[in-house]
Amino acid sequence: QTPVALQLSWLHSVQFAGSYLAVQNGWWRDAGLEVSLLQGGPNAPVEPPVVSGTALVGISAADYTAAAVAQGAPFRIIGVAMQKNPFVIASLPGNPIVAPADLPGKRIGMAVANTPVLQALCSLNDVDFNAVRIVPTQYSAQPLLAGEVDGLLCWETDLPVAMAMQGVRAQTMLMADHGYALHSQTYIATDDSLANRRSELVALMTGEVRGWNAYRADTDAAAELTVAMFPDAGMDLPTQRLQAERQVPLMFSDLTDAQGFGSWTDEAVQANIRTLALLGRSVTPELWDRSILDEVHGR
Amino acid sequence: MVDRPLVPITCTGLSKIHDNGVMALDPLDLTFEGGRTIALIGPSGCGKSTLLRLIAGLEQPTAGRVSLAGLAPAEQAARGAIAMAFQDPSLLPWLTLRRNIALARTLARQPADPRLVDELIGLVGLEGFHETRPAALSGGMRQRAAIARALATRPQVLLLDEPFGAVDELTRRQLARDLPPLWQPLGTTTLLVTHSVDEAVLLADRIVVLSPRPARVVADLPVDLPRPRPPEMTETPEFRRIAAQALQALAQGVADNPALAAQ
Amino acid sequence: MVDRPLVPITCTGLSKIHDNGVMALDPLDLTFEGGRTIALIGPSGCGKSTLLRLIAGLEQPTAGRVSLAGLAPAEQAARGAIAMAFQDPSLLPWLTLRRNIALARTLARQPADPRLVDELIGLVGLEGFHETRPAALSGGMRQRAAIARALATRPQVLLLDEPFGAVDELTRRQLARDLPPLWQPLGTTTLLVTHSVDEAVLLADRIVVLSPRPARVVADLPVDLPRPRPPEMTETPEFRRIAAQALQALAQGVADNPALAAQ
Amino acid sequence: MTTLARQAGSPFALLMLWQLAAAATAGRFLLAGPVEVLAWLSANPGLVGRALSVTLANAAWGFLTGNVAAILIAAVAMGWPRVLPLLTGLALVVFCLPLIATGPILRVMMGPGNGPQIVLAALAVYYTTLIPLLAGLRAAPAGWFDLVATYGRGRLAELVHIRARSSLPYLLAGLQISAPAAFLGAMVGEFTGAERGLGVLTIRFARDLNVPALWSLAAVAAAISIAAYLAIGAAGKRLQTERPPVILAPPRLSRGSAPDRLGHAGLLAVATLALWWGGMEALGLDPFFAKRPPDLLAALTVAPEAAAMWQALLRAAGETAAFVLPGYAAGLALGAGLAMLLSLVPALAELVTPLAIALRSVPIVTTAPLVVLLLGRGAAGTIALVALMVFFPTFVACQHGLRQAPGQVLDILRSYGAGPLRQMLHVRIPAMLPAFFASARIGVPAAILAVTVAEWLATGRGLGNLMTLSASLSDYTMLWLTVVLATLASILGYAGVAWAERRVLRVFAPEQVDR
Ligand SMILES: Nc1ncnc2c1ncn2[C@@H]1O[C@H](COP(=O)(O)OP(=O)(O)OP(=O)(O)O)[C@@H](O)[C@H]1O
Ligand SMILES: Nc1ncnc2c1ncn2[C@@H]1O[C@H](COP(=O)(O)OP(=O)(O)OP(=O)(O)O)[C@@H](O)[C@H]1O
Ligand SMILES: Cc1ncc(C[n+]2csc(CCO)c2C)c(N)n1
Ligand SMILES: [Mg+2]
Ligand SMILES: [Mg+2]
Repeated sequence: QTPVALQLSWLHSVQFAGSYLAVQNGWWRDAGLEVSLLQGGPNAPVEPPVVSGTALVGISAADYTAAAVAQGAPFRIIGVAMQKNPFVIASLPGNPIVAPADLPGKRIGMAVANTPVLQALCSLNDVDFNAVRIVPTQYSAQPLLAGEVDGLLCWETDLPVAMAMQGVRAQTMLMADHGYALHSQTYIATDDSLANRRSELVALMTGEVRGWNAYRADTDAAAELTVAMFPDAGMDLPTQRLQAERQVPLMFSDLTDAQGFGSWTDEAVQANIRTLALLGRSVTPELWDRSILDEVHGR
Repeated sequence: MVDRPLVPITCTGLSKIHDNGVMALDPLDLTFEGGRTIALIGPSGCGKSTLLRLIAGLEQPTAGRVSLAGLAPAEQAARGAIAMAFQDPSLLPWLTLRRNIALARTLARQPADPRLVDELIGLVGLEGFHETRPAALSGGMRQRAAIARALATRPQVLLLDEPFGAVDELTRRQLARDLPPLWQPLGTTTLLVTHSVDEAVLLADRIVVLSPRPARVVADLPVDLPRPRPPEMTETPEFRRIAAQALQALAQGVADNPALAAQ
Repeated sequence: MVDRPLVPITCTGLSKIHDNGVMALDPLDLTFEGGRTIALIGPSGCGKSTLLRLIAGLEQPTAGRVSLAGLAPAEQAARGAIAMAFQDPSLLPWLTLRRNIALARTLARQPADPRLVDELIGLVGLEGFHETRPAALSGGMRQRAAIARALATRPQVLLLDEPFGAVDELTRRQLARDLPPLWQPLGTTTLLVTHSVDEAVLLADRIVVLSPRPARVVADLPVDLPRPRPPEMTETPEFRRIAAQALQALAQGVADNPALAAQ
Repeated sequence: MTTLARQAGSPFALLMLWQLAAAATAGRFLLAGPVEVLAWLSANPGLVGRALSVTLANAAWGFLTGNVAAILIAAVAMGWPRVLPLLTGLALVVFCLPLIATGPILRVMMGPGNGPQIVLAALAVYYTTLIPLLAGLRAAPAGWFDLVATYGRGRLAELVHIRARSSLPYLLAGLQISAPAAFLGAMVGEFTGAERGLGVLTIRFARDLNVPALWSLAAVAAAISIAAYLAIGAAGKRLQTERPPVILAPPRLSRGSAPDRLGHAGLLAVATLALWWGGMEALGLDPFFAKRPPDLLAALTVAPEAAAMWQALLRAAGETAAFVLPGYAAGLALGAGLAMLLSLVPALAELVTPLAIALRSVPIVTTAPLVVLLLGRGAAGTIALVALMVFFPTFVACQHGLRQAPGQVLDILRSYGAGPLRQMLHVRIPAMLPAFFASARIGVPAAILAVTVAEWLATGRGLGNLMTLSASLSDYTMLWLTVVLATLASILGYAGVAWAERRVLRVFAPEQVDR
């Protein structure tokens, strides 16, 4: 058994249920891997452990990866979990934001680090970014519910789900539907690993693919497994179920049906490169490396 | 100034048992006439300081009461009527000599009086040390500063706890000559705890001799010597007679105490 | 025990100017014979404590040097040869009386000696207060505790800075009788700063009278009275003659000082 | 009223206030009252119990190691005073390191276990104990040291026989400051990727809008911290029987001169660089996120975007300075003012102290929405957040300091009928100054760390924002530059406080100066 680590990008939740299913079903163990899943958190960036080799693979996002590469990190994207970027602008039905054109004059709460994201969305849709008021918010939807902001920049699967569980049906505008093409939950590994630890990478990704396929087959079961595996994490089942359900359209598509979980097209890469350019990043298609997934899917 | 009312001190059934069970005062009944100087002498540890602290309102008696012209000590203290020089000088370390003395007037809510402060500093022989802080004064100098402070408010009740303990014999005589004129014309009731029998006779109108702990009155001697009493008076037979009486009472008090006599 | 070498003390050209510019000692040359008791008397603030502190190595002289049997003060201190009773008792408030005294032996790296500690407590009249902390002792009791502590190491050099200042006359006489036998047979060189001329004559082999600040030697009087010297001896003509000499020298020193005389 | 009823009165009043505040903000997902909290806790005892046991154990280890380290450093500094400036300087530098920079390094070094949480808890406390302890180790009358010196014994004997004991009141203040800080440190340490604990649950429940759960965690953290604080206080009371002495210490000519201090600064700079660079090399940390001094130097000089770097840094620093100074001053004033108030009106203590501890032990992410609601995200809110995070050490230290007023001197005042107010003015405040300045030294780096958190939470400006931004962009060069800048600011501020302290304490507590 070879011990390897997979660095998750956030606290445990169905966001990573595919990995839990792989553990649960022994798909990694059978492939000779002993995988530890390293939890993330607000002060636990993904990139450092991957650079230092503490984690073989990390779950990042194309913008984060591009930034790290610009800083000299030798990363490649070897899989794409979220075909559609999960960012939305969430708003309340009484004061909805349904299209980018609704943004000017609105107060949008977000982690300030995400400012470029909104900027990119505005320029993609010819909206005056300077007319949008950014309010720094962090962990919760409370400022929206308290009327402190008109919209929240957040994940479709995160704060809107929490609001729904509190009985608030929030309006969400998925940024991916308005030109914001950016791969999220991307699997990253270093050039060095790609050169020297291929078999481990293949085994790891094989487990992921099998896990996520199982997830798609029964999201409720995935949610139940998630809650059962981490009884101390304070998750509740209905929330995880709803999140699991909402995640599906972001992760699975005709493309994944045809080519398997984690795949991407050359067109998607070009679209990502254009979005990244708006974010001030210039990358080449070489950032994406298909070779591991090809092996996984026996291509 | 002289027409202030005199403040007699009455202790009725006064007793004090400290937290640790040490009985410092047995029921004690004593009256000190207003405007007079009374010396208290008694063996070390008999309760003299305790008595003064009770009179100043710094401690509460276990039983009995102290009355200063009908008022409780705290009430007289609040009027600024009391001043005390402790056995241990207790100057404020961060204030200069001058400000330490001036502080007494502030605390007693009396107007500042730099002239008086300077005069007192001169009288206790600390000329030139106005701006010196206590840490740079010698032991005897600190004690003299504390006396000056006690006099700075022209108190109606003056409690002096061994004020000259750290002062040399010569300075002591000089102080014994120079200081009483400061308070006697004011009708100040002065209680003077002292270890020196001669000093008691020289300064007081009356000497109360206390027994070892718990203090009882062993002797209550009037001192009828004329004033002023120059240092030479200590050699007169009348003076020596009273001193001898006091010393003998002191010795008697110790001998009467079975516990101590056994030691 | 008696065959320890005597430690004479030599001060050569000793002078001390404090940080604030106060000159506490002018060049002073003095020798104290080993094994004798020498009393130092002088007006308050003249530099007696400063001299003792220089001899104990607590301060560095501005000029000149102190030699204790050829060694520097710090060297003798490190041998545990010195003990000092300070003007202010400086007991550690968190230690009981017994432990305060025992601490001296620990500091001097001497083996614990509970018997000696108990004996000293008895001798200074503090029987029954072994486990009492300083805060619950009276002023005089604390001072006696400090004397006991100074004696606890059976020092070769004993520096007593007004050890009886806060003690009543009777207790004082008793201490003056009981304590010297503790150190005299040991060949201890004892320097006794005192304010009481009688005490000086009663205890010392020699009396050094100092002038006002900066201290100079005004008189150096041998005391040839026989030992033991019972309290009654204070009334003998020979005793009174020496006492009068000392007092006169003290007065002389003050009068000679133009600055002070002008006051 | 019986004493029992009186003792129960204040906690009851506190709970009532809390419930009222919760009722007033009902429906806004801000605050849950004690009733909801109790209900949630009784419905989830296992979950809370398990999380608490993890966090509490980490906090306890951090508390222990941090304080032992502080005591050891202080002891070394007392025994060998020449290293004191270097030791306190390094201690300050280490304390200045923000979680955002240390978190990833600790996680990479120590793995997924409890190591980082314990280290972060220890880092949160060692400094707040060290500084008051150093003041306490000096707070003794010169006469006690003379006693030791007459027996020819040196610094070690002083330390063992005098300082160890006479410093207790100050050590106690340090430990009481530490108690909530250790707990909070352990909780916040969990943000770096820990699997279990109250901190992990806090993020979870904040995102889930589970307000009763969020405030239940806050209540548990506060309760534990209050209990630890009170236990330390009670233990201290049993040790502290005697009245504080009058501390007479002879005035000294200043020994440290300006060139000396420059020398110390130079030595500190060299030692810091050596430890930083050497440490990173020795641990083999990847230069991608563990930047070495030359990397930063290059970025500021030869790199093509050096000018932009400078500009970004200086602009952020300017924005931060505008908040940190008033926040620091407000925190000191609040802490000292509250301590004085409680000394004058002791009955208020039972109401104010638990609240103060709670504010210090509850993660800012829980309380920030309340502050923002009351004061907004502008200057007032940010300054308030900084003040809230700074005031606690000052509050505790000043309370202990006020109790250091010498009993004999207070007696003098009482014999003149001076009441509590004049005792405060003439004796307690002067006696408090060493403790106050100790807390002012603590407050400098604390304020700078606090403002970076507040900026990230509330304003989105300044160094705090630059730090988070750089971290999310993997711009570790910029991140470390901001860390260096914040550290330099702390050192400068600290030197300023030390300068003022020397002037004031030379008069009020010369024993504290130039040892
Ligand atoms: N705070 C205290 N707690 C307990 N016992 C105390 C306290 N203060 C004094 N005592 C005890 O009370 C007794 C009387 O003390 P007090 O200070 O009144 O004596 P004194 O007559 O002033 O003695 P001295 O002449 O030595 O100053 C002593 O036995 C002392 O031990
Ligand atoms: N630490 C100090 N700094 C400055 N001046 C000092 C210091 N200690 C003492 N002095 C000054 O030195 C002089 C001598 O002081 P010292 O304590 O030696 O006097 P002393 O003879 O012991 O007096 P006393 O009999 O009053 O105790 C005094 O004028 C005093 O003000
Ligand atoms: C709901 C939700 N919010 C934030 C993150 C955090 N995150 C998203 S991508 C990424 C990579 C950066 O290193 C990180 C940390 C998450 N995973 N899920
Ligand atoms: Mg007394
Ligand atoms: Mg002296």
